[in-house]
Amino acid sequence: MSFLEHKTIIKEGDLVLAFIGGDNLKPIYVTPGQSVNTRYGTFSHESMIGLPYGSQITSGKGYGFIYLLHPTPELWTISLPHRTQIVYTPDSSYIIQRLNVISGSRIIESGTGSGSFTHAFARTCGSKGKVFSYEFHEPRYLQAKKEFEGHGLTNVHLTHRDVCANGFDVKDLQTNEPFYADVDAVFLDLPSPWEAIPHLQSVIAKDRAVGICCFSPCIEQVTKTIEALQKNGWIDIEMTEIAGKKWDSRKEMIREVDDAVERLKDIQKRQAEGIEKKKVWIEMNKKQKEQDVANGVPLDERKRAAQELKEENKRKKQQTERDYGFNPWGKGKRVMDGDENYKWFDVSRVGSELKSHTSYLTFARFVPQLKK
Amino acid sequence: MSFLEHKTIIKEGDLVLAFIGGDNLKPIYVTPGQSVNTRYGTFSHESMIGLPYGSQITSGKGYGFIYLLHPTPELWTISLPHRTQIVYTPDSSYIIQRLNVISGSRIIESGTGSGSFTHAFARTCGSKGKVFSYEFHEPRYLQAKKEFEGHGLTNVHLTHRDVCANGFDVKDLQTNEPFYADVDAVFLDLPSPWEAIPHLQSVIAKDRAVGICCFSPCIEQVTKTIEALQKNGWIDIEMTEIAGKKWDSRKEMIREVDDAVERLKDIQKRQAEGIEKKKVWIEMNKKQKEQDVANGVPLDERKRAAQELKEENKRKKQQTERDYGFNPWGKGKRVMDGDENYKWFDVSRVGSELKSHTSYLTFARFVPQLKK
Amino acid sequence: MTENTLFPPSNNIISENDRVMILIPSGGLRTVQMKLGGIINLGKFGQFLVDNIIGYPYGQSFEILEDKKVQPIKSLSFGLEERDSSNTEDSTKESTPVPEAFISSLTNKDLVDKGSDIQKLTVEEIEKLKTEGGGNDIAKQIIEKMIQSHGAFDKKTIFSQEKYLTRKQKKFSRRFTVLKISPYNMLSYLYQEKEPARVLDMSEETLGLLLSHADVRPGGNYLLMDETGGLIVYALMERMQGQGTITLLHENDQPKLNLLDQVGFTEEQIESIVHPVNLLQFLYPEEERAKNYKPSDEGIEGFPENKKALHFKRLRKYHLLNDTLDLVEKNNFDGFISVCTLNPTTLLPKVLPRIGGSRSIVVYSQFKEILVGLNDAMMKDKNVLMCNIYESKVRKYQTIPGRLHPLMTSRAGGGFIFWGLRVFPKEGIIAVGRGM
Amino acid sequence: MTENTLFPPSNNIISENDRVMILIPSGGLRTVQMKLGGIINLGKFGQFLVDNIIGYPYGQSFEILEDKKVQPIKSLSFGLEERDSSNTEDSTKESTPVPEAFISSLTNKDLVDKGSDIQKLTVEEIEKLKTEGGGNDIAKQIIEKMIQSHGAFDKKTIFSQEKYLTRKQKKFSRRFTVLKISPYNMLSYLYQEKEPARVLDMSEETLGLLLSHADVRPGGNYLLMDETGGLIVYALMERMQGQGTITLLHENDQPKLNLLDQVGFTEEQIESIVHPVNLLQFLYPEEERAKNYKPSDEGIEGFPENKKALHFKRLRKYHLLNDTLDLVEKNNFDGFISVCTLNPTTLLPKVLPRIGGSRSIVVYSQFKEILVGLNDAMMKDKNVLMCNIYESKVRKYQTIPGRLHPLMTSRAGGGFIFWGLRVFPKEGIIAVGRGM
Repeated sequence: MSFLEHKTIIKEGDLVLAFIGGDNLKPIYVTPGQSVNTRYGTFSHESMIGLPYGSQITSGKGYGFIYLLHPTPELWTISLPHRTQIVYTPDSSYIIQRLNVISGSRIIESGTGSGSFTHAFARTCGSKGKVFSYEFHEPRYLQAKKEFEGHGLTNVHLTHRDVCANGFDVKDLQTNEPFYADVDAVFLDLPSPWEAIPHLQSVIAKDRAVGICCFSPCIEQVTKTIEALQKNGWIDIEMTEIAGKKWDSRKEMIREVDDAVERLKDIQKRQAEGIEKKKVWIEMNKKQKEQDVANGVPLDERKRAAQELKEENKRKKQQTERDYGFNPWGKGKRVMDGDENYKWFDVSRVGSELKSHTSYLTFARFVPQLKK
Repeated sequence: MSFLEHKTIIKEGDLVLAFIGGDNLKPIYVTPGQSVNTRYGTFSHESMIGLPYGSQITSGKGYGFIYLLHPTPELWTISLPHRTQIVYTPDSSYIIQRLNVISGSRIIESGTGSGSFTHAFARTCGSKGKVFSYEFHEPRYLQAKKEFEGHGLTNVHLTHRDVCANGFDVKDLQTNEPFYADVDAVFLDLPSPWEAIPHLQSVIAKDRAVGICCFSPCIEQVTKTIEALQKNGWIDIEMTEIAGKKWDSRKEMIREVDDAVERLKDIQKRQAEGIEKKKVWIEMNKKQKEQDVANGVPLDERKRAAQELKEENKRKKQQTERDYGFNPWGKGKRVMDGDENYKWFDVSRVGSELKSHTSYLTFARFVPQLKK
Repeated sequence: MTENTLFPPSNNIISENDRVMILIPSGGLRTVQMKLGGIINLGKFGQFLVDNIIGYPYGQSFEILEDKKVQPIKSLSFGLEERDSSNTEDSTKESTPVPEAFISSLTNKDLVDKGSDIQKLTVEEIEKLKTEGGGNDIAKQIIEKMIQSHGAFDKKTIFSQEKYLTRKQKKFSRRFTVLKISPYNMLSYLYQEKEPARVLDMSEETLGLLLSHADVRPGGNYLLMDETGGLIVYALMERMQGQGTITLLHENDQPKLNLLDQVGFTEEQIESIVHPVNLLQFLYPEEERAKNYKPSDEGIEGFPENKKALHFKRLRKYHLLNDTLDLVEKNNFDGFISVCTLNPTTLLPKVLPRIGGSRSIVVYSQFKEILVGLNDAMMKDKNVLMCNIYESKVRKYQTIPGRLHPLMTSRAGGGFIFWGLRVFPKEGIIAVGRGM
Repeated sequence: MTENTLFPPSNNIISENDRVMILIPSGGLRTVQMKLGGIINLGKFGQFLVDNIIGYPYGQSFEILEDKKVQPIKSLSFGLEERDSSNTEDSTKESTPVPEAFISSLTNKDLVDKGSDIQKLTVEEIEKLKTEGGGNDIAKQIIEKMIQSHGAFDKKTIFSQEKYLTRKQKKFSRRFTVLKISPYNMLSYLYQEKEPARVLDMSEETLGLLLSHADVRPGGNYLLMDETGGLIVYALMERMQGQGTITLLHENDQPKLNLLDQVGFTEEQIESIVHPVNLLQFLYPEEERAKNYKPSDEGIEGFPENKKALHFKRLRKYHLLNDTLDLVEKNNFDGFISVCTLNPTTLLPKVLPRIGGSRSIVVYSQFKEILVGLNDAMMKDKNVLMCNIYESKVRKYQTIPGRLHPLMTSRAGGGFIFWGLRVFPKEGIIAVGRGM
């Protein structure tokens, strides 16, 4: 298993993303003897081996299921335990596109953070390219290092360093020999990118145009970044923002005005019938009372009988209240979305919360001055 | 005719917005003897008198038409000759809503600009409220003054002044006596609102909370505005932006994959037939030639006949090319949107250009310190 | 059609019996009534006596002291916001101070993220502190305790420390602001209290857009459908302040206006402007007028008081319906506003004949797809001009100089409106010149 | 499936015969080929000789001098942008300077807006200047003439004067930048040249989103439908750089890939990675394989050269189709990308069986409504998991420190994508646990 190429069949040791539901993806390394526990049941790792990726498996108890997904950078971003702010797919896809990252590209990324964007860069650069990633926070560096190895990101060159203080120069991870990174594109996700920008000169390509993207949440950071880019000879500086949206689709019942009119008529008819019934009942009671008095029924006996009748009526009324009469939209019924006894609109909806801002993206280019 | 109340029937002297098409609204004051000229025809003002607003009239020539609309602040904004940047309805409606402008409200607006927002304020404040509007640019001031009078905005108190230099204090327009404006809400659409903010203290209400909205295109203006608001005791400062969108609806043809398959089969069938025909034709030519040679037809006669045949075939081919064969989506035909011989999706579309920014809206409140 | 009716709240000062909106530091909203002697309980945000806030202007903020007392303060803001304020002497006095003894780190480099591990203060201990009575001192105690027991507070940068403090202050500080109740903040309240469905997911900015496009003004006569329990009626009433009429078209036996009681309207105030009419009465006014029961005033002088009152109530109802049917049959409403879930494509053609020329047709829907169908139908129906679908979305910023950025998340949805103008097309016109 | 094919442009230096993208000050784009000795005519933006720009790196900007010569300059920026640059000495040298003799006003207070009245320079005079040969000096002359004949230039504020100058400079300056051709800027170009319909209204950011969601990488084997004339094929080829395959499903006799010629691909380069297959071949591979004509190599040695070439071309076609049908029948594509106008709701079920497990299904449409129908169908079809509709919109800023704000207008539309994952559901599972 590697993020750089795709497998068809699940093998022991593979990273599998178990789809539990919604956006809930659980990363697991397939290890015989272990199992995945969800509130829908237990799923043994052994049962996954030999199945194609994308398979659905059921829990031991036979109810509840999960899907076994192949990891991709985009799914990894969803499944990730959020150690730091993550660069989500609408931003990362635009940055990759606009910096023209392709198979063979050489990229600087700092800081590594949760390593989610590193996966997308590594996938797109491929085995012919290189991602130089820097992280100053040691626990995060160690965590990322472990993860990149486990995920087969062989084209990532990870360095534990504060680039603002110590720059971007790289050394061979085996021989410790310094070498020239010769970078095509730079991505800076740092609190103060303006401190790192002056250090870029020694690592970026000298024979071709280089792109940069600085990722900063606050507008004042952007202002300082623009100044630093100008001072260091970067051109075509442009700040942008990306608005990403996600919709799901659903059914909304069509309620016709004609049905509403029919329903009103029905209500009025039933009300009129009710008034009529009440009149009959009052008349009947009156007669019964006269009769009882005439028959010499004792007062408390009459009271008890009247009380019983009242309760009986109350019960009846409760029952009729549960009957909605003309009921074109299934009021009080459990109607499933799309039930073919009703008419439906196809509509779409963003979830209840919208990511309204991630960061400002400041792009620029550096063009080396070549003499003809 | 007034923007503060609505009429039903068009009278002489009324302001009518003539709907020409799309967003093209032409403001006219109904004057007997005059007429509206559009590229669809000429429409005499006289013919409008006595008609209800909303009527359609046809041109003298009988083809082409316009609709006669009653002015509202929102339609006026659309029809307006753009002297300055206009506050459009998505912004103005939010500002009115958030500053809680209602019948009876007392408002400051500076600058007046093209006077479009003044109309919306005046309509919402009504005859019990007041709009104090200030304009420093004399031609714009004079133009607005004339317009407000013509539009019956009797509740607008217009002053020609640079409020940044000279503040907001008002005088009675007849007696020239200074009076206390006692303002509920303030709207500043100025290049440097921070210069005007300190002058507000003497005109805003002293016994109740007052709202403010500053309208600035650049982020740096917002920063200075926030500083000035803080310095002058305004609280709950919040910057916002409004994104307004407008869609129209249209029909998009449904192209089914089964039809595409049928079409491909048809193309292949016709190609095969073509090859067959060509074979037959070559065979026929060959035979004809043998026959001709046998019959001793001279060479140039044979050439001429061959040429004629060729041209005849070319003509035939051109005709068959115009025949699209199996043609499920009306290729080459003039199909109107929604033509019932085809299936259609109902879709929506924003125009080709989007207003992606108008200005930043900075809101704040001032709460007077009342001793109990 | 009474003029000059004062609508609640009738003044700008917090007064006895007013319904008010309370804003708490977390951004939450509550509505309460100002009953003299009453105690308002804000849960973990403390308690106060109503009498102590009477007489202050709406918009005033308070900090809760011991014994349900309050002290007026300038605003609800904390930490970060105040730091950047120019009059820092004032504001630091009001805010929960950052304990100066704590060390901060230059970067977060050595901070290990372990989530809940790091908080040594137990949930129980915090819960105990929260339920203790008293004023904002308790909040300060909670926050100081949290910092002391925070394993790595000194590893945070000053910025992170401030952020942490602001978050805690928003969570625990015993402060509040008293706002005048309004359709704007009632809508925020209904939405926040997890009832977006009750207001058909409508946002504040969409309500504003709807009111402007419908050209709502004092003195207008509007036809309205309102499925929100009265929010739209309320919004129109506030704008009109008793001038004009609202004919409220509904599909039930009685209109549902429970929100109007909630914000303090009396039945008389409602009746002075709102004319309810159900679909049957609206579509068949003549038949329904014939059914309208006029109580006889024969022998009225001899009636006992309660029977007399009932008689006048019935008479009022009779006249109200008759007046309403008059308005309906005039076919000259100053606009139609629909905020309901009936299919607008079949509803609108039935309503159109009742609307005056060049008046606005504004239909709200939570879903654009539904309005696409309506727009399509109306573009064919020549009785509505300039049809389009509109959306307005507000984007709020973290308005702290030096840390300015749009809020990271905001509510999704908010709805859409269809807007067009009722017109009278001539028969048999060739479609030249209509720039569609 | 050849590795290491170099795709155009094959290097980072402007080279002979390269197809390049020219960016002009107004923001317009053009594509031209670098033919030695050729003259590139940018209309009113001047002319230059190709030979003069060969050897510079892509991204280089130039100013046009007399005699079709050029001078390398730092960037295309003008006035406002440069003013705020720190190295002003450099940049003012390059920009058209603001004539210092002109007086400016403190405010625009006395400026009367009369639109075109104010420009005394006639349209004819400007046209005459524009058509004159020569370099950027002409632009300077035009702008100075315009200022001199501007009735109220001295009434403008310095800010307004600068704004005016920048606008004129963008309109007249004889400068340009040479960009490496790429799918990103080809899409911008196609859109700008008023052909948004040709790219189905797709925006650059939507293309980026599509490529990421489809998990496009070197070595993958993708199934693609592309109705844009090859733009999506080009985007995949650029990302993959010759590693992997693109099976191009199309509905015509031949795939339409005219854009690939335009950017300089050879037939061999295309054939090395693109496997065209029409709908009939895709849906009925066995029948179509049987029809696949294999040219006999009997007596091949004796063929004349041209007949031999034709034979090998036919043989190559035969093998290409056979290989493609092998790929199709493997039912294991690494993803499906659809950028076409066939109804996706009926198309997708026919394609799904050919897609590998856990691979991405990405369907583009200009209209969200069409994808809503697809999403709805796929939520019922258990073979696609995690279905949703996505949109990405970029918002660009006027990036001038001190005058920072989002651009006032931007292009609307840009399209939407549906993204889901191909899965293999078990038969007869009770729907518990799928959190839909």
